[in-house]
Amino acid sequence: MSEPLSVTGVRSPWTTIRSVLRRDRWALAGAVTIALLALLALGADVWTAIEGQDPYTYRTEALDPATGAPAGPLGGVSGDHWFGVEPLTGRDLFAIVAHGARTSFLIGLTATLLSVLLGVVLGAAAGYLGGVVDRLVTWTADVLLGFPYLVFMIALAAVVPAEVPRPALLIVVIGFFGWPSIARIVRAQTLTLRTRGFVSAARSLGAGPAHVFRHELLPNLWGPIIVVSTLSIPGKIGLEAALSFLGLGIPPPTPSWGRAISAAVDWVGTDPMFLVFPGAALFLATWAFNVLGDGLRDALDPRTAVLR
Amino acid sequence: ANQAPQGAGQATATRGGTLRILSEGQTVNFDPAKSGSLAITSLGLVHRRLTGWLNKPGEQARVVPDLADAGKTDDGGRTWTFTLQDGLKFSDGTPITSADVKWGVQRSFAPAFSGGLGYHKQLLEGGADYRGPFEGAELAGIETPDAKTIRFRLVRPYGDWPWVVSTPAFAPVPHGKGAEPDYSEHPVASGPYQLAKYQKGVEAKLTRNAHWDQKTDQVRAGYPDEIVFQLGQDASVISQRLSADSGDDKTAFGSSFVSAAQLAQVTGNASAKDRIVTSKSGALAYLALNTEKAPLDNPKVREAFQYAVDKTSFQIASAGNAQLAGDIATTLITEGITGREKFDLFPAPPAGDPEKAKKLLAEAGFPNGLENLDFLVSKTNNAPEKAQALQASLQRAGIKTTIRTLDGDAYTEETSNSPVAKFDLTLASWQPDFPSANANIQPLFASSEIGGGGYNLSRYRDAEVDRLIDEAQATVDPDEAGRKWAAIDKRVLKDSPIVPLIYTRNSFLRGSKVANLYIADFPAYPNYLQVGLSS
Amino acid sequence: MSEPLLALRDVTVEFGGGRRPAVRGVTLSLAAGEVLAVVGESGSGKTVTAMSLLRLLPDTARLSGTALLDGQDLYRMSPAELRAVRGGRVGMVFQEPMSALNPVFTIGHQLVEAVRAHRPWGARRARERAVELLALVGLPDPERRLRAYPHELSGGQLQRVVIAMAVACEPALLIADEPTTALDVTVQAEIIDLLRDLRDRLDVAILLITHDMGVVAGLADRVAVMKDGEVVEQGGVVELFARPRHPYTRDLLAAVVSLTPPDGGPARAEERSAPSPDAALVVDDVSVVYGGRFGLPGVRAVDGVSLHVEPGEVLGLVGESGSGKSTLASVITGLRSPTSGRVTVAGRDLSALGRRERRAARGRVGVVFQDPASSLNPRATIARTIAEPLMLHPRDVDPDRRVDELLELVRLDRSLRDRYPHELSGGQKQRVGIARALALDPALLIADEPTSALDVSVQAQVLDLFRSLQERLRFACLFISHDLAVVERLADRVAVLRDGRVVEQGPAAEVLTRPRDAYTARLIAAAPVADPVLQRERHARWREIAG
Amino acid sequence: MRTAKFAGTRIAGAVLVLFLVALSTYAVFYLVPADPALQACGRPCTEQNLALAREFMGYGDPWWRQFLDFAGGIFTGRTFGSGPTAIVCDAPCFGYSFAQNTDVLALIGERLPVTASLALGAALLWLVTGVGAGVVAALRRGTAWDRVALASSVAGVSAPVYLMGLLGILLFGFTLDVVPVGGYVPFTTSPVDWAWRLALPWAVLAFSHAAVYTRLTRAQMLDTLGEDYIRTARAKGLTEAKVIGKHALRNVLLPVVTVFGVDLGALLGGAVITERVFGLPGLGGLLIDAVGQRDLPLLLGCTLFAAFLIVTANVVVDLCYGALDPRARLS
Ligand SMILES: Nc1ncnc2c1ncn2[C@@H]1O[C@H](COP(=O)(O)OP(=O)(O)OP(=O)(O)O)[C@@H](O)[C@H]1O
Ligand SMILES: Nc1ncnc2c1ncn2[C@@H]1O[C@H](COP(=O)(O)OP(=O)(O)OP(=O)(O)O)[C@@H](O)[C@H]1O
Ligand SMILES: [Mg+2]
Ligand SMILES: [Mg+2]
Ligand code: NI
Repeated sequence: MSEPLSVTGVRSPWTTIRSVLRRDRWALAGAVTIALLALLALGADVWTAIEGQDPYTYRTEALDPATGAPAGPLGGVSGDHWFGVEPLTGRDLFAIVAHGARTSFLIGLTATLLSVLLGVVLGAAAGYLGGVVDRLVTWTADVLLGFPYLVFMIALAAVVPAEVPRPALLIVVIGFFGWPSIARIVRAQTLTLRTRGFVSAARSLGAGPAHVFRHELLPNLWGPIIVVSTLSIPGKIGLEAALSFLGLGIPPPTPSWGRAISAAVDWVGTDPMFLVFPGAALFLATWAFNVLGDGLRDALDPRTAVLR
Repeated sequence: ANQAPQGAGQATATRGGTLRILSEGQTVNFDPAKSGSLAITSLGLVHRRLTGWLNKPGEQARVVPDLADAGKTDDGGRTWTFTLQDGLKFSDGTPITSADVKWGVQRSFAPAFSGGLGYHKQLLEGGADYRGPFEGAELAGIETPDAKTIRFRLVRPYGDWPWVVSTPAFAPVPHGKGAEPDYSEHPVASGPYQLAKYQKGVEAKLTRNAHWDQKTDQVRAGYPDEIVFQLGQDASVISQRLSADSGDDKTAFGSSFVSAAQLAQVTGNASAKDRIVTSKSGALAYLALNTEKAPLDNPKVREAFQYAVDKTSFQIASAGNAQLAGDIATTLITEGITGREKFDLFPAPPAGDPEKAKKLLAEAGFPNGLENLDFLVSKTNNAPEKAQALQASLQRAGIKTTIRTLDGDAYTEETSNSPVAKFDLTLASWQPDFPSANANIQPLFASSEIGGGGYNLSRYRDAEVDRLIDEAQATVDPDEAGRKWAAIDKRVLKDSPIVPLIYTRNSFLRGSKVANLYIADFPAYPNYLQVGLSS
Repeated sequence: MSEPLLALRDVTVEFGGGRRPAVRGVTLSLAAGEVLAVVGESGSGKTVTAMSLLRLLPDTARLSGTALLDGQDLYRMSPAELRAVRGGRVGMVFQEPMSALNPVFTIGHQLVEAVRAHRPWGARRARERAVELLALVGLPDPERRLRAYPHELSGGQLQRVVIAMAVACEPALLIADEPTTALDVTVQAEIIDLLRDLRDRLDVAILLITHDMGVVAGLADRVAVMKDGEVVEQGGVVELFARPRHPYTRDLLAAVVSLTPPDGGPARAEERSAPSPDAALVVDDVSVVYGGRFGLPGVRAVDGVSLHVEPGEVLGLVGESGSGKSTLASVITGLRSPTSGRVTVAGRDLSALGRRERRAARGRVGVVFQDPASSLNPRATIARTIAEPLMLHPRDVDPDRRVDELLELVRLDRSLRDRYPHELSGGQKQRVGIARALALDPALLIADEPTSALDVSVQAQVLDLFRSLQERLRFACLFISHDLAVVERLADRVAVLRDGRVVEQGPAAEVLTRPRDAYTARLIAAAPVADPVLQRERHARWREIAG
Repeated sequence: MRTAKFAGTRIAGAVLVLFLVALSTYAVFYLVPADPALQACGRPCTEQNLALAREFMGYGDPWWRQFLDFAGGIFTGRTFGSGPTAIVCDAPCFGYSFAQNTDVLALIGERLPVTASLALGAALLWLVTGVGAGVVAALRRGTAWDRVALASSVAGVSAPVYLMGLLGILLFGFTLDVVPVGGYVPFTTSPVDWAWRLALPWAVLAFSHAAVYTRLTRAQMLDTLGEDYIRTARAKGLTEAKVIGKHALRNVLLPVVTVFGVDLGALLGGAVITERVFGLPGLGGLLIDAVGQRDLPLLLGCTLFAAFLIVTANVVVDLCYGALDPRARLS
């Protein structure tokens, strides 16, 4: 449907975001963090060039010859290695985090987007239309939730030809397995919403399911959607790492946060900084999306919008 | 039968106490037919075999009598006769006879009990289509003229047969018993311990077998009164617990390797550092080159790899430093094995010689290096990390690879089971099942071991080598056989089907009261049979 | 004069955002046993003033001035003190009963809770009291109603529940915000009786907010008139009705429509016109049964109703609360399918149409819902809500201009365009609903109590508008209302519904002046008139008939 | 009546779902390029040995045949092999694990109490803390409370469970030495030990799960607090605790209950990592072993069981909707 109603109160998402940023300091902080991380990802080559490192070169001379842990305090942080180096390889940790941001943002965000999209549409359809649609969606969701996806991934890794671009494959797989839980939440909310007066009002005007979904249900579903999707980002980034090990992910040595973190867990005792840097990056990204999400949620809810 | 205690600062083992073994696995298998266990680890505590291993640090492993003597052949290795000792008894008090040993071997042929080491299956006469004793048939290749004598007739002369009878299938099973699938949960013991309690995923508890007689056994010390396997433990947690060394954990040791990260942590802990037990040598880690696929079908190209790899960075990636990772490997036969000769056909500094590799590649017609080689690795055992180290070092010589990770089984399927192999390179390691050069070389380079579950990952096929292997296998005299194997070692490496990387050392961690936990030159595992507790 | 029970001094309420204060300098007082009626323009700040007393306004509201209850300032009470007052000393009836109750608890539960909040009673005793309260507000079959959820009750029934809740703990002050809007005149009369009884028996003071001058005339001792956030005039009810001083008060009183008194002629004979072939709406023998829960028998809310509305005709549908009016409307609008029977709109059975045609047909039917609060999307601005029909059925008009035009039609200020429903008064919301229904120039309009929350002046304007629109556009209309005077003014024909059945229908003038059915006669007798003296007499007479 | 019919459709649906899960597991399993018989082939493995093992385990037939055999086994029981070594699995036979030498149902039955103790305890903990924190965050919106709740939620979802477990063990197990590390004591043996040993795993699992509950509760609570009926509840003079804890919370719970159903169902199917780190012999370890060893019967058993739990949880959740929100009752 075209959008002729500029003046009728539906603000474009950008206007909403801009007004949120103007009013809400925390949301602003979140947005700035996201922007910085995005900048880190996009300019990874530039930053690492400035630093004089790259994420692939082994620098065993930067390691403690006795243990293979980084030489020097704080995981080998120095002017040469801003975040120190990776144990056992001596690869530059800053370069890994910066380049890893690309992989992780790409996978984490797009996969989240995909599962949210599927989950919201299917969940709302199930809750609103009921009957056969509802049953089909719930059953499919149940099958997917109960499905031994680990086995499936192993099978997929071996079956999908190497030509298929891995990032796309990852996004589709992670996105696809992520929708059922979102769909169930959206369905639950929709069941309550569909009996509300304003939904009846729209229906009596001849609004079809698509219109009801877009204009009546969706604005009232933002709360849970934002919560679930922003919180699912770290899980998806972690899943990317897990799948990399099964052969579905981005093949090493391309850096990714998830892979760095799972490698770092073993080193917490000896080299905590190896966990701290990529971990902090992941935490920051998630946190930033959450505060921004909160800000948006509040802005989208007219009853709380004027507060603060 | 008592070994001098080995390993830094270990006290002398005394009799008694409860030894704990912390294990990652959910199960331990005490069914001799289904077990692939080495002669000196868990299964050996419960079951004796015809022969045993005597392995001491600094010495080459020897085959020694266990239930029987070390075997005799009078026709050049086709027929082997073993005589059981006197006074052997099962844990139920019945005497162990040659019929029980025969029954055990036959039982390993039953489809219901497959899965264990099966070197004997192709060698014994009539073994090819024997389906086990439970339907009444007997295996033609085994004779038991009397209760103490057992004679094996083989399809071809096989010098290593005394080693073969040290594998689990040669443990006795009371004649007529063991038809039930869960025999492993209540086996009739012949060793110093019997299985008292078994809970999958939780624990297996061994208590003394009153009918085991120390005097008849020269490979088992039988120090502890009880041995408890704690199952399903996480590797990191095991190493945390053992470094903390509190309570019961003082009398425990971990059965899995301590990883590089854990080593780094333990090294920082003075008290725990002394309790690391590292093998002197171990499995051969190697880079297999697919000799069937261009451009690696060209020996010259393969030779370039010998120089391109940086074995130091591989060592660091494996264990953090060269010391813990293991020495650089240049031969196929591993340390501690009779006949091993040390040589280096491709001398280069430890970090490799990329320039030489480039030169070789140019000579082979690849002046710009190699592009896009498929480097397949299993996701287990930190292989992806190690592969990255190799990838980075190959890159220096202009060899560009793409790592492809696969889940353990999918990996095995593609590398050892499928008739054709898509990969160019793969990372592997091999530890022989018994201490003979035969077990080092034949499984990896005989053309019969390509595909179909075999381990000839580089798909090396050379008629002359095959012939030499057959010849060496037929040699009965160990020293003569050793010389033959050493010659094969050189012969194979000349073709560069693999790049030997290191002899991986394995490190284990023990509690402060565990004594006599040592690792001989072969295999790179502690000898469970000798471990005890200090008082 | 004795110390007043409640004294407001200079109360001002502001909602941020640089808007004009919603309430400005209101000063009022109320003695025990006194009934003060607050009347005035829709949106003039009546509800805001009332809610400020219990500090129930959203956090955006800033209060100033003092509101003394028994000499204690409500605006400065501690939370604990406030809690004791809320529901204890002061009971409150909310304007929009349909959204005032928690949808997930039963009526009984919510009533019992109100009782137990201030009485140290056991569950059983509180439950007995709840039954008693429901009986008190005239809800039939109270035992069963206790187990009903709010969505299972009609608007009027809910209103009575809300009243029951407010009086549960016999408050000293009852704030009643439009307590009778959704009630038919007979029930309304009973409620007024109840309130009066409370006042007489317990000396309860009542702050009554209403648009219904009849109710004011019948119940109030004093009247305060509000306009634009200020009290423009206050005084004794007789005095004020007789000699209004402020021009706005005069306008207000002039705008009151009253029912033509029955002419005492003989009852008409039953007549039942057959629908013409091109009737705008034909309802043919429709029944609706609500399924019972947990094996309880269902409710037959509509029982074999046949109606028709000709093009350009207004059919008034009156009847007591819970008689099935809204249910019938929901069937006609296609929101609920009838258990049996058939509905044809403009000659076509909507349920038999294809999706596209049905959609188009829906565009020709405008609907005003009974509960303005819940029929507006809380996340949509007023302008978007009004423009929604235009989005669904794009017309050749600039939606923006059309929205302004519609706002103008229903006498809403343009500045409300970008507000959200919760920022509007009850009457404003109702007018938004009307604007939305008129957006597409419908051929058939279903209006469920469209003016119940409007003050008489606005109501008069809206009715005028209705009339003129109707004359101009000749749309057919099913007009559901409890207000007989309004129905008389607007409707060509009237149908009277009782217990889901049509008891009488015919030309408006005749049915309302010469009712055939006894129930209709009682309805007419109960209709209040906006004259304090007359109304009190009438009420006494009605009591005789009813009793 | 209607409830009965609803339950009927749901149960029929559940059976269908289980059937589909089983079928797709079978189908997928045959996509995996790994031969389960390879595990039973031994070393050195020969073609002949492999074929024998395959035949004995019943992996010789096409997959759909095997599936039918499996499905039939549930009703009639199954026998593998023949003669004295035959393995008999009585009906209802959900398969027999050759790797573990046990009937799959018995294996699951053995492990379930551990996983159930772990999952239910943790679930209770996170439900209470998660929802509690969400309520506080909503009521104190924009304050330090809210920020702390957000930050710890994000930490909870960002930190790998594995890491939390290790750090927990290190801190509470060794450094402070307040809780015993690892192992499981059945409730029936000693309830105190049971709880004491599970305390740390519960905390770790709860911390990683609570985030969604905190955030969902907060968002829904903010929505709900604007409703008119909250105003009514206040006007009745209810305590704030009642207004929030009852009137608002009940309306907030719908999405929370949904997530809870999904989470709990999934968790009961095996909290793999937590069980592993804390050495708890639960279903998770069983499942991982089954995947690792390509133990199809066990894998299928675990999968079906997990699916069963998920479906059951979802049916219960659907029934709860009705109880929680009468308007959501399916019509
Ligand atoms: N939460 C709010 N935010 C902003 N403005 C509000 C809010 N609530 C009410 N208003 C505005 O305050 C004014 C007074 O509203 P109030 O509800 O008191 O009117 P009222 O006199 O009760 O009218 P009605 O008879 O229509 O119910 C109106 O203009 C309304 O739009
Ligand atoms: N969802 C439902 N479930 C069960 N009963 C219901 C339901 N909705 C309405 N009812 C009952 O149906 C009857 C008719 O309700 P309806 O809303 O049509 O009344 P109404 O004539 O519009 O009354 P009012 O003037 O009070 O709004 C009432 O008794 C009501 O309790
Ligand atoms: Mg009002
Ligand atoms: Mg109604
Ligand atoms: Ni009225």
